[in-house]
Amino acid sequence: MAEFLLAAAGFVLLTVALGLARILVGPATVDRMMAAQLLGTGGIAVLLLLAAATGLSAAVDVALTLAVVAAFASAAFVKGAPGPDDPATDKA
Amino acid sequence: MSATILFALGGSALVGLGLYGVIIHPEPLRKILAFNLLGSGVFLLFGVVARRGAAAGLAADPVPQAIVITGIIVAFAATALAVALLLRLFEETGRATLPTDPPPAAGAEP
Amino acid sequence: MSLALDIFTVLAVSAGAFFFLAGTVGLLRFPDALTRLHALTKADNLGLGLVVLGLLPLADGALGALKLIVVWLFVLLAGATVSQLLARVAQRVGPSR
Amino acid sequence: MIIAWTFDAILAIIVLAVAGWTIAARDTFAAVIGFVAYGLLLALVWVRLAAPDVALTEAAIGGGMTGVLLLVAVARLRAAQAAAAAETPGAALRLVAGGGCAVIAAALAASVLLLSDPAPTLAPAAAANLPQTGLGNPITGVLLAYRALDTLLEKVVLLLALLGVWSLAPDRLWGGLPGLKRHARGDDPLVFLARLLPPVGIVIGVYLLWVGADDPGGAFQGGAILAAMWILALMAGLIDAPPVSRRWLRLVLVAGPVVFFAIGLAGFPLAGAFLAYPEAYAKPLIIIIEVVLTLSIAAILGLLVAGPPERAPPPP
Repeated sequence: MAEFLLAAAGFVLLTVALGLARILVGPATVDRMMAAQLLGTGGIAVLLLLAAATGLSAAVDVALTLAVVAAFASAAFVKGAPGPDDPATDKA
Repeated sequence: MSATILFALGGSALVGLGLYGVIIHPEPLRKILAFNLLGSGVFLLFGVVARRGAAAGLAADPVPQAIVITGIIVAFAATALAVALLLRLFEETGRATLPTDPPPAAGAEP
Repeated sequence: MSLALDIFTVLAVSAGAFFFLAGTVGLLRFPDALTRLHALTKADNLGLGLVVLGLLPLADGALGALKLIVVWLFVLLAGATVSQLLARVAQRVGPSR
Repeated sequence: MIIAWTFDAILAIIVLAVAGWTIAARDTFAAVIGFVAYGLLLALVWVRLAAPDVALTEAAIGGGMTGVLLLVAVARLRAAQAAAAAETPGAALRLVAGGGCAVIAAALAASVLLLSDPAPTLAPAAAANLPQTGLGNPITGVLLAYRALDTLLEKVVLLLALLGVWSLAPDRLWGGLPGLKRHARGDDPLVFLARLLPPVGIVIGVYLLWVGADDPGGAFQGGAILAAMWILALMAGLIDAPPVSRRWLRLVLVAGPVVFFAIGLAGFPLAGAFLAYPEAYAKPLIIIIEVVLTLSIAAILGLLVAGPPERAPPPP
């Protein structure tokens, strides 16, 4: 069972990492942030799977922290994203 | 090749990458970012050393791990100070880079 | 009994992993920001939800199981709100390609 | 074990790829988003290195707080970015720099691979003395008992950094309010998020502090999450930052280091050395220090992100 969970963790990690290609191509910053958001959720799933696979129950706490921090970072991104209230923006 | 060695190689590569970024990026903000990468590479090497020191029923040596926690906090404090300095520079001069050539006379910038 | 639970775990976790794959494919293939956002939320809700569901039989005690559910509920709430925020930014910046 | 190895290999490659992207990206905002993703991935690496305490710290501070600090800064510097990008050094210099950095990375890798075997370790000593402190988490033991002086001085460093940030304010704004005034708009999802997240976040922060005595967690991780929640409410405009000259604020900032220092001094008469705890009271004393430290850390980290005063202080 532990091997299956670890393999599933690897699979999820690999897929969401492929999604990171969106960070590379964009085109808008929103798309980049979406890839980071998907990575956050995927990272939480990976941590939960790791916790069950290796018996390291503290990984669940790390997942919990990651969930709070990911939402917090997204909020900061929205505040900093280019938009009409920003005079220096060149509209993409 | 064990997983610990894998992360040791990764940490070393991160130090190289971060150092490269610090050298070639003209923007101070990018330098700050690269410096954080460099630092995290060093922390990873500490983590590898800690993992190698697993003994006495502990999965890793707690002393390097505790030092890394202290290091992450101090790195954050340094980053905050650097960002504040940069923002102030931008406010004063309207630019976000440091002149590489002989510095222009104070206040001569448009 | 334990075999049935194991099979349940394997099925649920596999289904969750599939939704992560689907979310990623959608994020990469869909034509504009809002449809990509739609794909992303599927991974958030269903992917993580099914993984959590599959891990419940393995959780150590009721408290461990509760914690897993709390993580999922929290990601649901935060994810829904963040999607709103991202959609607004996408709208503000305008359709991108 | 081949599965575990494959997982670690995938993880290492992804981390390096994201790190490479943050260096290579042309747009600074995109690079900072890459850095936030990098912080999340690094937390996974720390879990794989059997360091959940460090993973918590990295997730909360490395990815979250540093990422937000940089996101805010890059948004304010956007006007200056184009001019700066024009000053990129030429290919020759980049090649020389790249070669030099590769040599340094290779030398580091070689020195880590050639480390003595078996590795020197303090783990047995840390484990053997842990019962005297009454703690169950050896990392908390190192931070607050064996190497308490480091932790105390680290708090002083944090305070000095905050003083440095504050002193960047122009004279007329000294003692004023950090950051720009923000107004909450009722229909803004950000306001909803800022009402939803903090209650949960505060519970998680206190939980991390509480379990820190016996399980991974502690004052730093808990304090960082509390600070993040404060910043979130600040960004949404739900609350305003206090003027930095407020006396109660100054008291919260120094309370942690002062209590730590006082208990350390009390170690001279009671246990014979600076920062030594009398054996029977070690755990309660450590917990008192941790609780006060958490408050101070949360205040210091939050104010570091908020930046120097930018609005004049209200008339006294």
